[in-house]
Amino acid sequence: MSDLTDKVRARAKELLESGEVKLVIGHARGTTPYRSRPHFASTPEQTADLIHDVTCATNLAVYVSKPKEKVAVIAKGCDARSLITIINEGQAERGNVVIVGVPCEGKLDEGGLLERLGFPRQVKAVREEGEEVVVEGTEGEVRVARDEVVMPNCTYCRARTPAVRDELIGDPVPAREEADSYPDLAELDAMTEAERAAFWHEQLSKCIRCYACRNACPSCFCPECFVDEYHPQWALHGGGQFRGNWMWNIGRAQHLAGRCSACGSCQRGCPVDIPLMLLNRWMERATNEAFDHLAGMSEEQKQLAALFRKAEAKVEHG
Amino acid sequence: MAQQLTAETATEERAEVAEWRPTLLAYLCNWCSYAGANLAGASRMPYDAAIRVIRVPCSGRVDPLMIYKAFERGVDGVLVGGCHLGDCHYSEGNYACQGRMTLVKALLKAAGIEEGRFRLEWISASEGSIFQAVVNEMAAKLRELGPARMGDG
Amino acid sequence: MPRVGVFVCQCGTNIAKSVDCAKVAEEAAKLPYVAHAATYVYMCSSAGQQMIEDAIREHNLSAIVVSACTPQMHQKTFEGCTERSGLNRYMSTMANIREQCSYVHKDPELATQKALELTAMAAAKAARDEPLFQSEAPINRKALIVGGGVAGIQAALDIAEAGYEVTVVEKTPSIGGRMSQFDKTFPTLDCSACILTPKMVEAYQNPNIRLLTYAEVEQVGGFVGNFEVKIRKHARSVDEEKCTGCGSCWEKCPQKKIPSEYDEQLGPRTAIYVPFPQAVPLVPVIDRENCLKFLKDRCGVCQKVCPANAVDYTQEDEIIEDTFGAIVVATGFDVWDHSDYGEYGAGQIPDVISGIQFERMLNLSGPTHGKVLRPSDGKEAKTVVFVQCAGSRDDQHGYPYCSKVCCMYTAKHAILLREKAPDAQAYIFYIDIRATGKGYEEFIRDAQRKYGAQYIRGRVSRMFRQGDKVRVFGVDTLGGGQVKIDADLVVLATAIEPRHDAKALSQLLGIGCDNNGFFNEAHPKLAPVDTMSAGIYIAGAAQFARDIPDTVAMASATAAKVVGLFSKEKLLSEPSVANCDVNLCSGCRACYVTCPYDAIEMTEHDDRAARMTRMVACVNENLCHGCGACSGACRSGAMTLRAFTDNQIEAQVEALCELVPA
Amino acid sequence: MDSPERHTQMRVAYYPGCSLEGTAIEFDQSCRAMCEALGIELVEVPDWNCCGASSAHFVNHDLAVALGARNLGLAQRTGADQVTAPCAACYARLKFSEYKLHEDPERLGQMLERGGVDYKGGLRVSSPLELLVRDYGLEALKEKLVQSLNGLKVACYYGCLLVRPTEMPSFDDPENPRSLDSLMETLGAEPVDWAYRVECCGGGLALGRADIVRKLIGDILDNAVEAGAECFVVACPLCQGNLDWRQTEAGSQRGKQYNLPVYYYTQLVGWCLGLPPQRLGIEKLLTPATTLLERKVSGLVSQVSEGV
Amino acid sequence: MADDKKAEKTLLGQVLALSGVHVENCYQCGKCTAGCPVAFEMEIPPQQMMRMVQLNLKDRALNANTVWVCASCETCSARCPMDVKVADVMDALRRIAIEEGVPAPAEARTMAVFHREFLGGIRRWGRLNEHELIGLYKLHTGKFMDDVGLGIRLFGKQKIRPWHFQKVKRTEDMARLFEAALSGEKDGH
Repeated sequence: MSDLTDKVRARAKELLESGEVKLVIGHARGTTPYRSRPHFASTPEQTADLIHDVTCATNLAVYVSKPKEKVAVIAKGCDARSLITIINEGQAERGNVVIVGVPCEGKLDEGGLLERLGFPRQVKAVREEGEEVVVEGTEGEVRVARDEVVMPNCTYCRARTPAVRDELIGDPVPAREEADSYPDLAELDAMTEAERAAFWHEQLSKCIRCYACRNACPSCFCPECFVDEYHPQWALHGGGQFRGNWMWNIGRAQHLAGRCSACGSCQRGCPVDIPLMLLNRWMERATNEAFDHLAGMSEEQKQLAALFRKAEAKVEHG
Repeated sequence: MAQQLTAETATEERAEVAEWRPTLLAYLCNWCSYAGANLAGASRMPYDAAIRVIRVPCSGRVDPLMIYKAFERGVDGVLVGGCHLGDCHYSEGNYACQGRMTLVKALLKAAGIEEGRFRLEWISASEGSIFQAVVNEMAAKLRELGPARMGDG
Repeated sequence: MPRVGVFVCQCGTNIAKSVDCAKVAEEAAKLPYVAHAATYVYMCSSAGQQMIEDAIREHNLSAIVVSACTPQMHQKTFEGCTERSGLNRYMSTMANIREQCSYVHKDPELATQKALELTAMAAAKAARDEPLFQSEAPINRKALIVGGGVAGIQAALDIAEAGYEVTVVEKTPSIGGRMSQFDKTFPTLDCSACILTPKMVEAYQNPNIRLLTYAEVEQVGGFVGNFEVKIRKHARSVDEEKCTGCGSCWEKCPQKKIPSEYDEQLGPRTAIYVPFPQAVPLVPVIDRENCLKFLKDRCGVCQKVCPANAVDYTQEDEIIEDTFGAIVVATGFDVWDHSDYGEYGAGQIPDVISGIQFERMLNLSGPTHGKVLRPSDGKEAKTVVFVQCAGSRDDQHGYPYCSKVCCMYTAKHAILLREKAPDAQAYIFYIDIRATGKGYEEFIRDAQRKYGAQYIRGRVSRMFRQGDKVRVFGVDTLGGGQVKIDADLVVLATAIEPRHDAKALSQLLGIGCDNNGFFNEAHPKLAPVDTMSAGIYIAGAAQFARDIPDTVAMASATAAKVVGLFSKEKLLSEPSVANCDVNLCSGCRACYVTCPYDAIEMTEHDDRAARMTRMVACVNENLCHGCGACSGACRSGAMTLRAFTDNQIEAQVEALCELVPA
Repeated sequence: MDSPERHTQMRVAYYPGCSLEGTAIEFDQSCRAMCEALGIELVEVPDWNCCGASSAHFVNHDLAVALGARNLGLAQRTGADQVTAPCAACYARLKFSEYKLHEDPERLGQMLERGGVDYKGGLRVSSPLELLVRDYGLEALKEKLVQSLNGLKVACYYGCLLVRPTEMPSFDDPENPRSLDSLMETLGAEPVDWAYRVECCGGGLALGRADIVRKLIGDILDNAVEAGAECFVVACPLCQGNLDWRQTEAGSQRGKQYNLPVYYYTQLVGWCLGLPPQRLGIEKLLTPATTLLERKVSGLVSQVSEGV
Repeated sequence: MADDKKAEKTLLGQVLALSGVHVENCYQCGKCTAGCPVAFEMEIPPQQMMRMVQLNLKDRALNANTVWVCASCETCSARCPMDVKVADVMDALRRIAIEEGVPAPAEARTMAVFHREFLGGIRRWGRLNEHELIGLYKLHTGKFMDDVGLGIRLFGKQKIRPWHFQKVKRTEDMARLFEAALSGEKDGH
């Protein structure tokens, strides 16, 4: 067991025992050694199943919905960004959420790992050692540089230590310098407009409208999504039609502008591998440039729409 | 002579009919841009017939989905018109619009929709000639760009 | 299922000349939900309206579309048709096929196709129309008047006369405004003070009128019937209750050389002062920027000599908060500053003065006691050149407009000059004479015939100091030659311009300014004293250059508007307001942070389905102005704007695209 | 204030123009001498041609642009970022070319290409007066002066072309210019307050309509004399020529004898910098000009440099 | 457009095409005339010239000495309240007069000769040789005795130096430049 897991368990236990919180939301080991699942501990005993390691990719903020009583969330940087965003948007009261920050140097991209190793069923354990991820298999150990097997969004993370937190377990890690230069968008930037249009035509044509992206996203909490409405019918319902898919994904990117924490859950959840983070990161860059706004990076943060106001407007158009 | 001129102009316009004609959808605020369009009309300032106007009370009413929807349905260009900053009938609806449209512009760019297909313009009730110029410029640009594609055309 | 009627107006030939109206009606009849379509030569005529009403009954229509002119012209007319036919008034939509179609597209084919598409879009919207209802709000029957010049005074008197309370906020220490600066008025040559002062006193004594002088409006919130206003009453340093206006203080004040604003810098005033002897209220103020007590903590003479013990150096600004039902804006005008007009001496020649300065000079109680003297050396001026259109009708250095009053006051000046100095000669350079009021043309002729004013048609090109004279280079375009006059005094008929702070006030009040900076009226012809904001009216030169009779007439017009408003029992609000569907609301507050009117509150909603209480947005319909910024910000589709719903707008896009080959 | 070191590095393309090779040779001499003394390096535009004043624009605006643009192109090749033209007419014409090219680059660019002119725009056109007042700075100049004009009453005559046409950006106010006055004050002179500072002297009419010129300069001379001026200072060879050469004629027409020397400002600056009068061409002025200057400085040496 | 072509034939249209100035903006205030230093010599003062252009009275406008007397001092343009560039209009009118062969009025001929010889000199040499200009001017106007005294004084001061003849290195460049400019403007409109 890793050091961090021990600390998380100990702190969770403390929080529940003291009665400070009624629930701790964290991770537990999943069905295989390279997977984790969310874990909800409401008794001190249940904290024994908590883990925290390189496999804990899920954004736990998605499980926080208008809690009536105090909950603690074992929060990575992106989880914390999402928590602050939804608190700002009335989905939880700040006083009801204890952000137990954990540092994060990137979480495992299972798909990428499996593809790379080629022996999925034989994995016995996965652990971090320094800058490497060590995979123990039946046929011995494989060591890979962490950056090669973590989710792409982790390689440009600006919140490896939660910016807003009530406490921190473990030592802070500095943000990636790459975050502000958006290396992930370089390819899209280099394309002509026609190439970009063709690129998205190819990508979005794959969408089967399973809404796994929406389900994984902490910022998607509308009682009814615009895409499901009939009057008006903003987008054609059902998959298979490019236009409806386009409307859905573009509409979603619009709605996430200034609200996305770059956790990558949507892309990770996508069964047909649409690079959804490209749209979200593109919009993050736009809001950062135009409004100096990055979702969930500070406690005092206002909603993006509040920054459109006359009193806040920096540059006057026309 | 006036009639002669009319006939000539009409022939010129007709010549365009045979060609592909862009559709330009405009969301105009009731107090400034829509009134500016009315002034252009009342002053008989001819402009490109590609434009179709949907009147909204304020440019702040424009939901980005209304723009994406138009492109999704095959409209070739979208114009959003509001009052000049500081002159909004509702004090600052146009600021809300400006902020939102900043995002729309960024996202349309990401999606590969050419810059000339979307414009946000502040046109006052007295700027009929500016309305005329904007419509003509934009329609000309759309003719140059051809039909809008979202990668499938 | 909705049954929409489509009525295509030919507008005589205005529409029909390029739009095939019969074809539009014929095609429109095939559109979804359209149950009936017809065309007629004038839909707005009583026969046309009757036709619509009959059709509504005959075809059992649920909503109508009138394809005609702009809704800004006739929306209300056709709402009358639906209402009279027993439908909800707002089940009426207009498609603008005149201003935005037939007037601008001459090709019949293109125009007809566009007219059909616009009609189809309107029909799609109309099919989704829902009955709308106005809500009621109480009226606070007190009026606020900003500006205490003749316009403000007249409006105040008229409103007070009708029995309502009025508060007048005046920036300077006294009411009276520009008119109090004038010596005489044209064309009757009445003494300005003699006709204004009684009105000032009347306003002062009227129990319904509260005068707040030396005060400014600082904040305006709320809406018609309920404007919440914050007024800053500057510290006067003199107790208004105690002061008797005896004058001991200003007579003894040692600071005697401060240029008087009232005398347009031509004469001095003291640091504790009343702007002019007939000031109302006759209570001095201390100009703290020039008072030795405040500058150096010395002197204190005024306090020592005051028999009423009214001088109070510790007085502070007072903030007055009150609620008003209506606001009249009567802030008047400024005079164009000729100091950046290089060819007229750039303000550096002392003997080149503005018309309003000359006005002060003519006044017996003015800085020269009614004598026309050269500011440079105090000698009497014999040759006086008047230059009209200084800053007016000048795209390059001034304003494009004609300032309207200069022809008349220049003639008045020429007449008064002769009366003061019978051997003086007036030369008036003019471009055109605009004398379009009662007795005005005759007045100009008097100036020429009886008072010997020499009118020279032409503009002055340049003037400069030449010895102790001002050399003026002009032209006589009628006589055909250049004219050179060595003048003792040059009087520029400087343009009337908006108050320098008009823009700021317009933003405070939420009313716009025109290109020149004057306040915008709601309609240049039909609503000249209304503004785009309900319950706010404009009077006098704040709207555009006006002479006194026009100003007074406008002031009374605003009073009639205010009294009309106050005579209503309740205020009916705009029916097109925002509305939140709580079932769809996520409580994210995007609307709440967007609303410019703070009309959205977050309230608890008992969500039975989810078995919980959650916060949702709720619109205060009295505060909502119907801009729809909230619904533009709403992601979940909960917030929408009545008459401009997402559903209606999306349907219009759909309808358009159905008809356009993609 | 800029440091003097920076001024020593100033390098400017220099466009003398035809007059300065001919009847205004002393303007050329004094300007070069002045700049040398101030450490401003002038690089003469190689193979320059006539700017076209005062005829080209009279009959064809494109020709006026082309003549100017050829010079600007050649000036740009010297590597300098600005070109300075002492003659006010040349200055106005070169500025006009640059301005028009900026306004209508496409059509005029094509025209220039056909005409074999290679100029893409972007060069700053200045007058040495502008160079002195704005770039070099009067404070810096003051430090270099060795003698003062000691209250010489001078009428600063700007004429037309230094400040007009007004649609082009100007370094001075078109109706009430101050630059020459400030410069003269710096030199210790007393500029008189007079009216005709921007009135026209007749300029290009000198040869064709001397009768008009005599009338115009008569008015100018009268006004200056009335204001108490002892001399003129000018920035334009046309103004200088008209005022200086036709002074006697204008005087005899009015039964007067004026006797007001008409200096180029470069000559007066040069004088105060202590340059020998021959290098400044002061003896080339028709109205005797040396005596007045000598009288003004006699017995008074370098007060300015020791002062401030 | 059709109406453009019609407009171009009018004097107003010609002036607009050549100068870009909208003379119809003139409302006859006369400020140009008031400040014109040479108006006293003009048969038709500047503001009336603007009126002639508005009314398309070409003969009257071009047969007056006005355009030849204009000193191009730009005072009128600088001060016009309506941004009518009067001096540019004068330039345009002069050009129309030359192109359409309207002879300059007798007493204005000297100025016409002056401009012709001035430009001729530049075209030949690229630079102006004042002594050549003076010589040719006198030859063509017959005014041999004018300013002889002045000439001698200037010679004495070595301001006129007949031995100093200036020209650009490649005079053929100038011909090409003239050619392009004079044909270019026509193409442009």
